[in-house]
Amino acid sequence: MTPYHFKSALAGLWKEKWINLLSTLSIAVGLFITTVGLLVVYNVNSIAQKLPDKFSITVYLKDGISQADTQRLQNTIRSNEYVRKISYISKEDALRDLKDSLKDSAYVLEGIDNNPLPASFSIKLRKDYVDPAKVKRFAGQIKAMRGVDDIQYGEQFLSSIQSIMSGARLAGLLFLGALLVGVLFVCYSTVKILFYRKADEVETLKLLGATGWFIRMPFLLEGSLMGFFGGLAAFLAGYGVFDVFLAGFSSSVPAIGYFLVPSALLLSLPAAGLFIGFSGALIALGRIRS
Amino acid sequence: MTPYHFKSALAGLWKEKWINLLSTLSIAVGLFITTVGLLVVYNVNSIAQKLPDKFSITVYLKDGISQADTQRLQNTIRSNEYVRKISYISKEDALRDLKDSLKDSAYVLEGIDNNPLPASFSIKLRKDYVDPAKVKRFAGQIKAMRGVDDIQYGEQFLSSIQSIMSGARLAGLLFLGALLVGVLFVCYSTVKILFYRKADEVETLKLLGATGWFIRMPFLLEGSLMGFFGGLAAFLAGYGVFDVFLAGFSSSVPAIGYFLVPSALLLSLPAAGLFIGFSGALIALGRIRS
Amino acid sequence: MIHFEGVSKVYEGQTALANATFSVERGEMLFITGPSGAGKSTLLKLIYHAVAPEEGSITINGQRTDSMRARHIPALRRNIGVVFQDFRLLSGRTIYENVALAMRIRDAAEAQVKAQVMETLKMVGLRHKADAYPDALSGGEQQRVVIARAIVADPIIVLADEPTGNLDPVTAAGIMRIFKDINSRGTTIVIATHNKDLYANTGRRVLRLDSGAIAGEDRG
Amino acid sequence: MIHFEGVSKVYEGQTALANATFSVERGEMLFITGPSGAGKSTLLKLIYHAVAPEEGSITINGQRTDSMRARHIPALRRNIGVVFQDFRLLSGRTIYENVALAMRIRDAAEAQVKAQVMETLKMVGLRHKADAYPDALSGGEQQRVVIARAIVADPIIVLADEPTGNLDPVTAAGIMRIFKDINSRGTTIVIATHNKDLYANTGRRVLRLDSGAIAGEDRG
Ligand SMILES: Nc1ncnc2c1ncn2[C@@H]1O[C@H](COP(=O)(O)OP(=O)(O)OP(=O)(O)O)[C@@H](O)[C@H]1O
Ligand SMILES: Nc1ncnc2c1ncn2[C@@H]1O[C@H](COP(=O)(O)OP(=O)(O)OP(=O)(O)O)[C@@H](O)[C@H]1O
Ligand SMILES: [Mg+2]
Ligand SMILES: [Mg+2]
Repeated sequence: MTPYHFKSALAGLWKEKWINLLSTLSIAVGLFITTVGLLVVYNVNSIAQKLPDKFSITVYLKDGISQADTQRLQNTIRSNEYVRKISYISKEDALRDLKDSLKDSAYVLEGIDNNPLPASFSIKLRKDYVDPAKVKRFAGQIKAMRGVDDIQYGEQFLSSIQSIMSGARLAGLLFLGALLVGVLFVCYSTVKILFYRKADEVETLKLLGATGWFIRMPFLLEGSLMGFFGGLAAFLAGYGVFDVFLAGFSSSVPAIGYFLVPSALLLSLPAAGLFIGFSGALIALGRIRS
Repeated sequence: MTPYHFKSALAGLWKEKWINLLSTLSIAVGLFITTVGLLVVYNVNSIAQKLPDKFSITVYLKDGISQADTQRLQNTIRSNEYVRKISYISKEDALRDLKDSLKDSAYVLEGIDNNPLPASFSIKLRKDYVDPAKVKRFAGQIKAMRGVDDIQYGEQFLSSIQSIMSGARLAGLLFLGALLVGVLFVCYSTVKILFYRKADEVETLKLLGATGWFIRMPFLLEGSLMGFFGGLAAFLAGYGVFDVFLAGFSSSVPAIGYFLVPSALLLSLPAAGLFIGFSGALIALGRIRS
Repeated sequence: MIHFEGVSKVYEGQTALANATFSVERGEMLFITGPSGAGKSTLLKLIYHAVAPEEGSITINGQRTDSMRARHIPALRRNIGVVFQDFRLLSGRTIYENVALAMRIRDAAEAQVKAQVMETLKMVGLRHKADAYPDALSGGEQQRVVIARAIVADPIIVLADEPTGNLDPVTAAGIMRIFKDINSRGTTIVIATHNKDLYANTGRRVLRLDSGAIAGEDRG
Repeated sequence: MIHFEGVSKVYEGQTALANATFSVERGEMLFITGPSGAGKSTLLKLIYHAVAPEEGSITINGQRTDSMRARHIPALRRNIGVVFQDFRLLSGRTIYENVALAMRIRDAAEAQVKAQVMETLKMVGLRHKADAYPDALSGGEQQRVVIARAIVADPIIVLADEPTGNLDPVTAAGIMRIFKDINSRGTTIVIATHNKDLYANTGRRVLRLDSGAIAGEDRG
C-alpha cells in the first residue's frame, strides 16, 4: 500500500461523497440493528439465567432429631457438588414464616400452643444442576439420608424454567442468526452495488496494465473506511440511545434500568464495520482477471 | 404507462439481473428482519396484555352481614364500569382455600372449631382500569360502602405490572421505530445506489428531449418490481420459518407454541415491498430537471 | 431559424464562447470549424440548451430559449436531432432500441417506429446490426448509430458535432449525402467539424471559431 | 517486434480479422487503414491482448502472447501505450491523475511522475488543464489527454487508434510530430486511422484492411 493508494481512496470517497455517505449509513444502520438485536437476546438470556436462583429444595427433618445429627446432615449436604447454599430453618422460624405468610389471617394460629411444624433445610443449587433429571436424582439421595423426613421442590416450576430457558435460547439464536446473516448480506450487497458501477474503471485499469492488487487496493481502502465510519456511527448511536437516552427513561420506567449494555459490544463496532467493509469490498471485486 | 415502458423495465431488469437480484434480496432481508421485529414486539406485547388478568381486588365483608345485603352489595359493585367479574367467597370457601394453601402444614388448623375467616368478594377489573391511581380511587369508593370491613389488593403487583407493561411498550416501540426507520433507509439507499449509475442514462434521455415522466417510468417500474419480488421473498421466508419451522420445534419446546403470527402481517409484505420499491425509486431519481 | 445575439458562455473562469452573433436561415446547412477547444461544441450545446448562456439572447424557430423555463426544454429538444461528439449511446439497449428512442420520446406509433428505424439504419449501412449492443460495434459503426438516432424522427434542426471523426472518407461521403438529402427537404443543419473535405467545394457558409470568438466566415 | 501469423478473431459469428499475417520491425512506424468495421481496432486489441485470437500466433517483443497466462498479461500491457478509440479516461480523476496513472502502474517514483506528467501535458498543449476533470474538456482536449497517457511512461510500443479523429489539422500535425519524435528515439508505433493526411508523403508502410482481411500494403 503506497501513499498513492491511500490518497486515491480518499479522493474516491470525496468525489462521490453523497452516495458513499449513503452506503456508510446503510452499514451503520445494519450494525446498529444487529447491536439492538444482540442486546435484546443478551438481556433475555441474562434474565433467563437468573431464574434458577429462585429455585430451592426444602428438606424436612424428622421431629426430635439431635443438634449434632442436624449439623452432620447439613455438612454432608453442603459438601455435595450440586449445592451452592444451604440454610437451616428451625421449628420456631417455620412458625414465624407461616404467621407472616398468613398476614391478616394469622389469628387462626393463636390457639395453638405446641409447634407442629418441622425443622428444615432450604437448599439452593448451582445453576448448572438446575435440571429436572439431575434434581430428581439428587433429591432421591437426600431422602435416603438418616434424619430426613420428607423432601419437597417445585417440579412444575423446574420444568417451566427449563422450557422458558430453552425456548428463549432457541428463539434468540434463531433471531440473532437471521439478523447476522441478513445484516452481513445487506452490508455486502451495499458495497457490491456501490462498486458495480466501477466495472468500467476496473476494465480501463486492467487495459493499462495494472495488476489485481494495484486495482483492488483503493477499493479495499474505500470499503474499509466506509465500514469503519459506519461502525463508528453505530457506536455513537448505540452510546447515545443506551447510555444517555435509556438512563433518562429509567427514572420513570424502572424496568429499563435493568437493561444491561456490555460496553465491549459497543466498542467493537468500529472494528466489526472495518472488517465488513474490507471483506465486502474484497468479495465485491471478486477475482480480477486480465 | 405504455407497453414500451413495461418492456423497457423488464429488459432493464434482465440486462443486469445479478445486481438487481442482489438489490431485491436486500429489500427481502430488510422486510424479513422488520417482520421478525414486529412479531417479537407483538408477542411481548400480547404477553404483557395478559398480566392485568391476574390482578384482583379482595373485599372483606363484615361478619354477620345478611344474605340480602351481600347480594345488594354484589350487584352495586358489579354494575360499576371498572368491574369485569365479581365472585363471592363464603367463610367456608375461605377456610378451605387456606387449608389448600397450607398443604402439608394444614394440620395446624385442626384444633379450630369456629371459623374465624371473613366472607369476601374477589373482583377482576377491566384491562383498561388496571392502573394504580384508578384502582386506588375505586378501592376508596368500595371501602366506604355499608357492610364492607376491609379491602386488599396487591399495590406492589399493580405497580410492577404497570412498570413492566410500560417498559415493554417503550422498549418495543423504540426497537420497532429504529428497525422501521433503519430498514426503510436501507431499502431506499439500496435503490438509490443502484440507480446512481444510471445518472448518465438519465442525462442522455434528457438531452434527447424526454420528459421527466418518460424517463422515470421504467425506473419506477423496475423499483416496484424489485420491491414486490423482495416482499414476496420475505413472505415466503416468513411463511417457511414461522409456519413450518417453528411448528416443528414447538413439539420439543412448548413455549414456542405460544408464539403468535398474524397472517395479515405476512400477507401484506409483497404490497409493502412494492410500495418501498416504488417510493424508493421515486425519491432516488429525485426531481428531473432539464 | 437560429439566431445568436451577443451570446457568451463561461465555464468556471474559462470563456468558451464570447459575444457570438450569427444567424442560420431555415433550410440552410452551416459548417462550424476552428481549432480544438475553440467552442464549437459549446455553440451547439447552447442551441439544444444543454448549457445556458451567461449573456446574450438565443432565438430558435422564433422562440427565445436563453432563459427558457425548465419545463419547456424537452419540447425544444424534440425539435432538434443531435449527433453528440461523445456519442451518448445507451449501453444497456440494442442498436434498434437506441435509435427507436428518439421516436418513442416523440410518442410515435409502434408500426411507424419500426419502419422508420429500420429504414434509417439501412441508410447508414447498419441494418444487420439492429440487435447488437453498442459495445459490440466498431467506433465508426457507433458513430453512424448516433447519426441515425439524430435524423430518424425528422427533426426540424439537425446538429452534428464532428460526425465523421471515426469514419473513413467513403463512409463519410455517404453520410454527407444523407445530410444533403434531408437538408434539401427543408431541415436546417449545423455541422461542427475539422474535416475540410466535408465542406470543401460545397459553396455552403463556414463559420470559423477561435478561442471562443467568431473569427470569420467564408464559403466552402 | 510484432509478428502476426495466420491470426483470426471471430466475435459471435462476426469475423473481425481473418488469417492475418504481418510483422512490424523494432522502431518502425506502421499505419493501418481501411473502411469502418474493417478490423483495425480488433487488430490493435489483439496486440495488447484485450481480446485473444481464435487462431494463429502472435509474438510481441520475442514472446508468444496469443495463449498467454492471465497473470502475465499486465506485464505485457505495461510495455505498450494505447490511445483508445473510445478514450477510456477515468471520469473521477483529474487530467493529471489520469496521465499519472500510466506511471504509477509502473511503480514510478513520485518526483519522476510529476516531472514527466507535466512535461507530457505540455507537449500536447494541456498543461493548464492538469487539475480539470475529463468532463470539463472538449473532445479534442480529451483525445490529447489519452495520447499523453499512452506515451508518458516511455513504452516500447505505442498503439494509436484513430488518434486525431477529434483534432483539427494543425493540432493533428503537432501530435504526429510527437509520434515521429518518440519513434525516432526507438519506439515502435502502430497507428490505425482514416486520415490520409497522417501518412501521405511520409514514406511509411500502410497496411490496408478490408472486412477483416489484409487487402494490401503500400507506402504513404
Ligand atoms: N463543462 C466544462 N467545464 C469547464 N470548461 C469546459 C467545459 N466544457 C468545455 N469547456 C472548455 O471550453 C472550451 C471550449 O470547449 P468546446 O467543447 O466547445 O470546444 P470544441 O470547439 O468543441 O473543441 P473540440 O474540437 O476539441 O471538440 C474548451 O477549452 C474546454 O476546455
Ligand atoms: N465485442 C464485439 N462483439 C461483436 N462484434 C464486434 C465486437 N467488436 C467489434 N465487432 C465487430 O467486428 C468488426 C470489426 O470491428 P473493429 O472495431 O475492429 O473495426 P474498425 O476497423 O476499428 O472500425 P472503425 O473504423 O469503425 O473503428 C465490426 O464489424 C464490429 O461490428
Ligand atoms: Mg467539440
Ligand atoms: Mg476502430
